[in-house]
Amino acid sequence: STVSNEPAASGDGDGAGPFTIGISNGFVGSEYRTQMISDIEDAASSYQDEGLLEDLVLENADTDVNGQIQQVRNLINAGVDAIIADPNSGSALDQVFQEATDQGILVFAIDQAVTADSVINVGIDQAEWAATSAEWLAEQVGEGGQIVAVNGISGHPANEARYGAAQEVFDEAGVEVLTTADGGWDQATGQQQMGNLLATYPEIDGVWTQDGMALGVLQAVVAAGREDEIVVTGEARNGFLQLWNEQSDDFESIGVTNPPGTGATALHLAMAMLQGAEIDESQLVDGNTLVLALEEPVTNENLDAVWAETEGEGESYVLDSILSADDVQQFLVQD
Amino acid sequence: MSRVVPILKDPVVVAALIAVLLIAIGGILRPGFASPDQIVDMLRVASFLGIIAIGQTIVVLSGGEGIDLSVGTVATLGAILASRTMAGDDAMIVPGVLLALGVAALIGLANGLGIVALKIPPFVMTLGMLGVVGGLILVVTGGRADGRAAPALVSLVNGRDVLGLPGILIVWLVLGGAVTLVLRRTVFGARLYAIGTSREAARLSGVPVRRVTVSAYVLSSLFAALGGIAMVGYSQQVFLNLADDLTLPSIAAVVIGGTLVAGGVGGYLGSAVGAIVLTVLTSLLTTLAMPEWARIVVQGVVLIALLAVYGRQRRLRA
Amino acid sequence: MTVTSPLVRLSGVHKRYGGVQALRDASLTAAGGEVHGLLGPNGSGKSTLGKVLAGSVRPDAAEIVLAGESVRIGSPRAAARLGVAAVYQQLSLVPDLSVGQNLVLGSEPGRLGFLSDRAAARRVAPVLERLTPALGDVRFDDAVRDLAPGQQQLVEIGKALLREPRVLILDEATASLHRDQVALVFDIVRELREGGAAILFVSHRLDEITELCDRATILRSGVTVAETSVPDTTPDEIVRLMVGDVQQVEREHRDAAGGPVRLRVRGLAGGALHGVDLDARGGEIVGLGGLQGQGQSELLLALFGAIAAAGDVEVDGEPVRLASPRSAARRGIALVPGDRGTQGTLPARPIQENLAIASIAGRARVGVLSTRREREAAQSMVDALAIKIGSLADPISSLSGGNAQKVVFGKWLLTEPSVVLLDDPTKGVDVGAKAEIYRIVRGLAEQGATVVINSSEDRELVTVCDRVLVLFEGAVRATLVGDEITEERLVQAALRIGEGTQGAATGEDAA
Amino acid sequence: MTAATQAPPAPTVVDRVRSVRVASWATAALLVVAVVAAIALQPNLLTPYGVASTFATFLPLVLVAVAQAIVVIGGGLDLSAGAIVALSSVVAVQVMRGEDGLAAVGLAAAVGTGVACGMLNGLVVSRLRLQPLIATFASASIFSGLALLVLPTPGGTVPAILTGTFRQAIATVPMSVLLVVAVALGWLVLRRTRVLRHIRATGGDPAAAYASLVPVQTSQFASYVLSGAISGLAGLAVLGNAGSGDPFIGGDLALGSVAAVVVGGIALRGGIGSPIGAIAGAIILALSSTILFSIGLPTSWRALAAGVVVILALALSALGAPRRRR
Ligand SMILES: Nc1ncnc2c1ncn2[C@@H]1O[C@H](COP(=O)(O)OP(=O)(O)OP(=O)(O)O)[C@@H](O)[C@H]1O
Ligand SMILES: Nc1ncnc2c1ncn2[C@@H]1O[C@H](COP(=O)(O)OP(=O)(O)OP(=O)(O)O)[C@@H](O)[C@H]1O
Ligand SMILES: [Mg+2]
Ligand SMILES: [Mg+2]
Repeated sequence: STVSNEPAASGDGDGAGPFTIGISNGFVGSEYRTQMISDIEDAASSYQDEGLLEDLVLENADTDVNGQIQQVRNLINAGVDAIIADPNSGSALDQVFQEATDQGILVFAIDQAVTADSVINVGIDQAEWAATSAEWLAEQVGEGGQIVAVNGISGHPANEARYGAAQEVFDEAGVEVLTTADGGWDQATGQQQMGNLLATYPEIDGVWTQDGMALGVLQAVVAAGREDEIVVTGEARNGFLQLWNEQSDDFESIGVTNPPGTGATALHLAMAMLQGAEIDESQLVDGNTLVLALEEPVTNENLDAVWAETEGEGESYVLDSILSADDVQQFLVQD
Repeated sequence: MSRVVPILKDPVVVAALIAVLLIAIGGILRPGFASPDQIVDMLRVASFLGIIAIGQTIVVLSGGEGIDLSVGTVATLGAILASRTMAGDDAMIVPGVLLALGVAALIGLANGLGIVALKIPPFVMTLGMLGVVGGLILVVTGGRADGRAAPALVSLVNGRDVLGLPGILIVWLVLGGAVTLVLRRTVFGARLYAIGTSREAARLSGVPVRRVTVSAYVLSSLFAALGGIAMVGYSQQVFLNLADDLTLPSIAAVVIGGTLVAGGVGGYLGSAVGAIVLTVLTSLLTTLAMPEWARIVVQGVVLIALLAVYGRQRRLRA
Repeated sequence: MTVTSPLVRLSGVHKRYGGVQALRDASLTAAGGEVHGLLGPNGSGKSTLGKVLAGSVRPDAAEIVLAGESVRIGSPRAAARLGVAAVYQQLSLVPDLSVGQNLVLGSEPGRLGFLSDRAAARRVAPVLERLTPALGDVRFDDAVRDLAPGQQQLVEIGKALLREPRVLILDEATASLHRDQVALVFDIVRELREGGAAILFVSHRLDEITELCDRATILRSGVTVAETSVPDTTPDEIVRLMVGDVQQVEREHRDAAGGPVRLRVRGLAGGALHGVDLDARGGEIVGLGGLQGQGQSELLLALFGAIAAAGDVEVDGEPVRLASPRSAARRGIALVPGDRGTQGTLPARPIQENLAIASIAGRARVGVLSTRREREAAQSMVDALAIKIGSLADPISSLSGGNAQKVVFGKWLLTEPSVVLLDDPTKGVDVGAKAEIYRIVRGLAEQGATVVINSSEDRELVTVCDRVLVLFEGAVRATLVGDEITEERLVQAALRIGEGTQGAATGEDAA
Repeated sequence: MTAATQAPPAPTVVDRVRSVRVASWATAALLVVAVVAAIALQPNLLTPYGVASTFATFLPLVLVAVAQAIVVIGGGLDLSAGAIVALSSVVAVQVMRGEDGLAAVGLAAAVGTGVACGMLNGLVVSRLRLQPLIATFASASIFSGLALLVLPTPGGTVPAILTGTFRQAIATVPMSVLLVVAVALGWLVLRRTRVLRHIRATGGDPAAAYASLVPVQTSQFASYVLSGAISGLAGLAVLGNAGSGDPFIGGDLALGSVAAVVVGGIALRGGIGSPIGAIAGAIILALSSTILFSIGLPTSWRALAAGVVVILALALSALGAPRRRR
């Protein structure tokens, strides 16, 4: 064949650009992912204005792992210099990521860490994120308190990491988890599951839940008229903040930010590295993971301030944080 | 005695008994499960599936391998359109619902025309439509659904305002009753059963087969949208995949209710009971502390066992 | 012929389908080297009894003795192992497979699970060759779905022959065959008889019974009522045994009715039709004759808008759009189609719905039905046509052929049609029901309707028609009127046109 | 010879509701268009990596489409195919433990798991006589749950010999291409077997097949077992692409394979078509997503476009159906 064998001609390192960056996202059915993509697009536009970024190629569709493998291969064939992926699996994309890095393409995994060592994971520590709200809940219900947990999807690595950390916290604090249920990170399912749990576990003091389901869980608790007796962990999303705001002042909750802006942060990293910067190996956890610091959680203390700031963003807005091009320098070795 | 046995062979009766049995088991294992409040709660949740299953029943009855795999996303789209229009304002309920129904009708029309005019098998036509509607949702919302149910809709679903029952149960009852009457007591119903039994014989009896078929798919989309709107009354805020997962359960509800997958035999009462059985089963599995994998397996096993009781097809050797 | 040691003995056979007791204590005994007729009215259980022996029906009780040995027949495969083969009333060919593949189906030659097409071709060659005079140029690789019904029927017979059966059941296997084809089948049956096989032969055509059968068992309502030696029994006697005392239908026709032309057809063409012209008056019964498959059924379907065709059709001077059965029905046209099972009835639905469906919109107010009016309308037809039913709510599949056919008639009578098209209306209908159907047809004509009737039986045309149009290759080539309508003349007309001597038949030449 | 024997088919079969049949030319034309368009828009597909990776990507869907085709030809449907892929892949990962030496054991385990799943489906459909659509929807739930039990959270390593397979080439032809060709050849062998003939007859008309001495129940059972075995192989193909196990893998494969089967000219009512068409159908559908990606449609419109393309492909296939002879 006459076509070049090396689609990613520039390779990594001191290329002069302009560069092409590919995005692979295998799930579009959530506002979180939409915000993630639009954060990336916003960040990219300034590089495009500068002429450093030629093209941002988006592979963004609902698909399964096989489909995402095809997405990544499409990006490789399109000749991108770097790939930022929100992977559908923590391990099943390793092979295709390896194919990409073998061809000199930089690969970043956001939101969900992957096990391939050639990939740089960028994101918050899910365990720490979960432990923060779990500690708060444990404090609220106290030793001997009885709670239930509404989880995401059993077996999903993020879910396992989160619930594992939360469980540890509860064990230490002497909090008893009566049962768990899967809400599939789906608000309405979370609401249904919580309704069932409320009926059959009348004695509970609190609920630990995560991402996307807290609103549904709280609605179920409010519908049962038990928001004053049952403590619910919340989430840092406008929809939840609004309902939180509508409750009486006695109602307490916590929302820990899981920023969709990680993708934009990764884009800044990618641009810097494509221009020749090297990652500071000493900052990597487990050899390939950059852990981003958590934002201050939303609690009753700062709720009014936060709400005033985000109210205008629409109900599906997720509290966000994006590291700027300057901020990401902290992770790089300058030469 | 001789009268009891045939009744026990009626799928609707069997399904209803199974629902009662599941509630009883739940009540023994976890006392709160059989409490009136919890039962009302489960019925409330069953109503969304139940309303969507109305359309699915009509489509399955229409025969010709009739099935609608797009009901879940159509329900989501209906919920999104309605709730974006109402944006938490009671005055906008009617426009919101009408918009959702209008768009749903067009989708149903496209399904029906694809099936009768382009002769695409219903399974794959509606599978393709599932993708189209999913895409439409992204185009309409730009990936952020941002809609809020009007308070009146919320209290219809979440309140207990009518004789201590949620209004949505009354709505469900009325819709179910109406559709049962339509199936049994109208020209459309008679023609629907006719085309479901034999397209050719129906055509040669002067039945407008294509028109009835298309109507079935339009109705299916309309009821799906209604189910989606009811669901957003429950969740209050809309999100991108609100009702997507209700498609296969809606088919399961129809089959558990004794409607023949080949068409022409069955009715809505069974599907309604089927929706209740499925909801109660899911709830029961939630409240029993067991690992998630076991819940998933048990769900499948119970479904097969349920169908094995009476959902069996004819023997080859009569 | 004396039965020394019977080859087949069925006794105490009981079978109930839901509410229908199809067989109650039925029995049958047939010897090797005998063609044994199995007779009875529609729904008397002939097919069911045959299927019990062939293993495809599960009897509630049965004792089967084959060649002196008591056997259980649990499946068609078990029957085949015992040397029993059957040709069912309902064809059991797989339309997507070829002729050859169908012939060897279930016993394909091959090794280690792999098929050998060559061995299969070798095996079926003699049978195909034996059938060629009737089957025509049909090859191993031809698709079964493309064959004419008669050819399919012959392939079905070939399939049974390939099994070299000791016992062969032919259940109305000749119903869709033409005269010459029937003759070949009879030859084959006689050869099998010479070879010592027992043949169970089911037919509603008395002439076939008398021509072929040695002995006969007669069923009525699932009970064996008689066993007789056929050569020693007169046809009238046989009919009496079958249905009790029923008047044989007498030929009856009137002179051409006066009055204006009701149905007028000019240049109807499309598919198998090549320009049909036709005029029929109110009160007239017009038959369609000729060899089978010359466009008779297509003509009826085209007039009913059920298949695509072009041409001018008028009813009472008003043009009819040939767009759909619906538009035809609105102009007062009705069709009783040829295939009752797939075209005439809605099998799983109640009798009432089957009767009501064609006229349902007329009885509804804003689309809503009145249960009372529906029931009354259905009951009026049940009474008028003397349809034997349990309850109006029973599914139509619980009725026997003749009664189901009356329901199809009733469905259209409720629309008060002015033109009634009948496609082989008594196919597979027993003698008693046949007479009643003829009575219905005459009644229709007397009330002023125009009736156009196609029949696979010449005698039927002779019995009911005022005028017969003889079709050849999709056009009317000759007309017989009044006393000219005899079986001989019909056969003559059909054949002589086929030989190319057009218009040789007497009567006005419609071409 | 009599005139009657040459008679055209009588109208009893005329105008029966036409079953949708896809002419093979429609499938072939779609395939050509898809391949040409994909290459024109994405010339890198012709690089050795492009060819090898593209075929490697196709392989799981191709295999599942063949598996689905066999069941559909037999008059059934398998909504559990994706779950079978997931279960057999995690079982294989667990038994291989990343060791090359255990690859053969993994192969056996994957196929064995697929066969076991197929047996369950086959029993439920043929013996319990449940409607295939709903029965396999239920059994999919069972298989998914078991996959979660076998591998509670994604991980495990796939032996290098397996992941490397797709990168190898034999006489410059990539292994993944050879595997797709091998699947097609495998079918050509399989179709000559008695069991496949019986499966086809059963799908064409079960009552007629039963009366013609075809062991109908056994044939139905066999179609699911065969299909399960092939889905098990697809599980391995998925592992080769993924490099590790994931209990949620393969979610889209079941419905995708049904679409592929129809685009490939196989009637859902059974009895008609060939898995070769299904292979083409799978490739057409997979390429269409590459094409949509390459033409640079705005992302929010891409899902809509993808849905429309699928419907168009189905419509084109249906329009290409041969008219029934009169
Ligand atoms: N599969 C079935 N389900 C229900 N009833 C049936 C079935 N098959 C036959 N019957 C009923 O059993 C009775 C006997 O039917 P059978 O077909 O044996 O009669 P037959 O003598 O062959 O009639 P025909 O002359 O019309 O062919 C009829 O009342 C018929 O309606
Ligand atoms: N040839 C026969 N002689 C006597 N009784 C029979 C015969 N064939 C079937 N039966 C009776 O019919 C009933 C059911 O038939 P059969 O034995 O075929 O059922 P089965 O084999 O249990 O069912 P399946 O074929 O579905 O496994 C039994 O009560 C049996 O006694
Ligand atoms: Mg019969
Ligand atoms: Mg008959």
